[in-house]
Amino acid sequence: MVVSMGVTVTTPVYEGPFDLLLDLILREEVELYEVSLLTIVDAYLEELENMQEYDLELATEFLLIASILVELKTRRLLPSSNKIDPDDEYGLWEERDLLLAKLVECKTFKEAASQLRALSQTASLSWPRRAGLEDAFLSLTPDLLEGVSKEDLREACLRAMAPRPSIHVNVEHIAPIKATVVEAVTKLLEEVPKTGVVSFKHLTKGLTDRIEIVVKFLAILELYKQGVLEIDQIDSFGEISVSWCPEAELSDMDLLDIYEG
Amino acid sequence: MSEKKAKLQKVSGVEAEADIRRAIEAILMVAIDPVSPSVLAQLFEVPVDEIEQICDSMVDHYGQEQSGFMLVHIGGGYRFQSNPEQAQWVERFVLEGQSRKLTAAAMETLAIVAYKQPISRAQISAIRGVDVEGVMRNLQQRGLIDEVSRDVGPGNAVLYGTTQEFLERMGINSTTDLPPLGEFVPGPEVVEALERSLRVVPDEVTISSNEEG
Amino acid sequence: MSEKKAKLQKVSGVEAEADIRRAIEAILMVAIDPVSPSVLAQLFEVPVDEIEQICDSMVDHYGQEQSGFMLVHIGGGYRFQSNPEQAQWVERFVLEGQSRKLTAAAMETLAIVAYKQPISRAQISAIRGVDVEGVMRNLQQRGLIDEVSRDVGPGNAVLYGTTQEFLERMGINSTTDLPPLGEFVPGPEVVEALERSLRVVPDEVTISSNEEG
Repeated sequence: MVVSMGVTVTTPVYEGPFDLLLDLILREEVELYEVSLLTIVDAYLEELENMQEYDLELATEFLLIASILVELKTRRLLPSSNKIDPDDEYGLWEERDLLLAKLVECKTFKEAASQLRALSQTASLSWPRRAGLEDAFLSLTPDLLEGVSKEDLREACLRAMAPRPSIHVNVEHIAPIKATVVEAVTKLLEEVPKTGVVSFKHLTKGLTDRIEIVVKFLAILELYKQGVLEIDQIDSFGEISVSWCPEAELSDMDLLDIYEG
Repeated sequence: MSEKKAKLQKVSGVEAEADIRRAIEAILMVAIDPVSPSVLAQLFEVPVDEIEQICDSMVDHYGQEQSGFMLVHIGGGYRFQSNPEQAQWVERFVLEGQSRKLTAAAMETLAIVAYKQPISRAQISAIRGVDVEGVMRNLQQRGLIDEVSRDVGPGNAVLYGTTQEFLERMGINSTTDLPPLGEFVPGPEVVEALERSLRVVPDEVTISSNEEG
Repeated sequence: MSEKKAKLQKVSGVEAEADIRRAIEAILMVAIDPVSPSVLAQLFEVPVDEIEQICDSMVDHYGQEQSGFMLVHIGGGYRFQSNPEQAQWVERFVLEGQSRKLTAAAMETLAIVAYKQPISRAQISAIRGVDVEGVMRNLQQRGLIDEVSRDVGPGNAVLYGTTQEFLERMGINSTTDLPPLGEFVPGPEVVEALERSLRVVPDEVTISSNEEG
């Protein structure tokens, strides 16, 4: 996902991962454990398409949510072992409680933020007097440039003109990204035609990082959107099966372009 | 009252409260930022609480005057401002609009800083669930937040707090004037809805356990 | 008088002279420079002589008020200013209360003007990423910068430059004596931030080339 820097889009709908989660949960009354990830991902991809410009920050925020969801659902989506470790189960509950606490906290500050906005809107109806000193008093003011050297001035100018790093998009908070969607797409294109129908579980075998699983999942979705792959999930929490779509004639480079565009 | 007057006369040479009022009015006319009671107290050599008393009665006085301006206690000091009722006219006169609006993300981050200060960037990230570096920088550049101290713990993380500018933008005198955070905690029905949506379906756990056995 | 009121109602929608007075008070309280009657006349869609009549009666009113400020007709306009009777307190406030150092924001703004003059306020805002109105006014009041020309482009924005006083205070003959900015060398913090944000790229480049090959 190479995206030119400095492109930031504020969308009225999503501002953070928990917001997104809140929106999806509250607005669509989504039962997190009953809905397939696909629904959420689809809603998100749709949102992306509606955006004027691709927003990497939003995309990475989404990856974060997706990774949380995947982790929460991992045991169902990927019943890699029939045995359920009681510790794992306990861990799942703990995680759920943590997520709930975070959602409640997030909602609290969302409300607080809207209150602050209301306060600042009221305050903005009143302008302060800023006329400052009358001419008669100006001679009294101290020499503001006392002790300021030419070099100080130069440094201040350079400081002011330095590119502001705030525009950079930081994806580090997700995890050091070892896997990329492009890579995953490439791999899938090699793998799936050979294997025929294959389970998501199989495709993600050996992946330990949740982010890698998310990336693989997004890659499958992307190929699904392009009509290259077919996805089937019979039960809500059933196995996802992935198969090659015989009619597909999309070149690899086209697909890479999608992610580099 | 006569005792206080005598004291004022003696200490500062200012004849009476009315004189202090006039002097404060003149000073507020030329000041660019809110003038704190302590600055005035020093200037007139009068206890701060007396200054505050005088200023507060001035706030009331201008409030009753029904004039186009008012005196407000804001950002830890006093200043003259236009009456909000005249906003439509002032708006048309002042070419430059108020500073640009904050995004929802910025506002939320600002709220967290306001209520949890002093707070580190990592702590805010943990609450918002995303990295807040860009947003924090933006807020700092706008002068709404600033580094206030360092964490004593390992790493000595920079701790942030809100600024005087923040108070002025919110139209309040101090962060204690903010409505208590408890007012914003979602009601039980919302919490319940969230909880329900996160509920692990018991059936499945059962099935899985059966499989195990 | 009743005829005039009717006219005001008709022309401006402002109900009465008292309403105009309040609006004028609000505007004059926040205006930086004296406001000319013609500007007010345009704003309220009321004849200039009526505005002058209203303003002159306001001048009288504040004159009788015995307050710390007054309304004066000066420089072709009206403005509020401190009452000369309070000059001693204003002087003490200026000498004792004002900070003696330029703020970082003021310093940066001054530096940009010095190196990039002539430059408009909007251009400086764009560089600094924040509104610079207040800072610019302060620098202008202190005689360090001034309006030097107007942009020939649309809008004819006012362009600012540094003053003779600035040169004298800096001890230089001309702004060409300022050390050259040179090639911009970003600080370590900027480099780090950029590097971090670009970290994902190399991997992908490799993958893409592999794919091609």
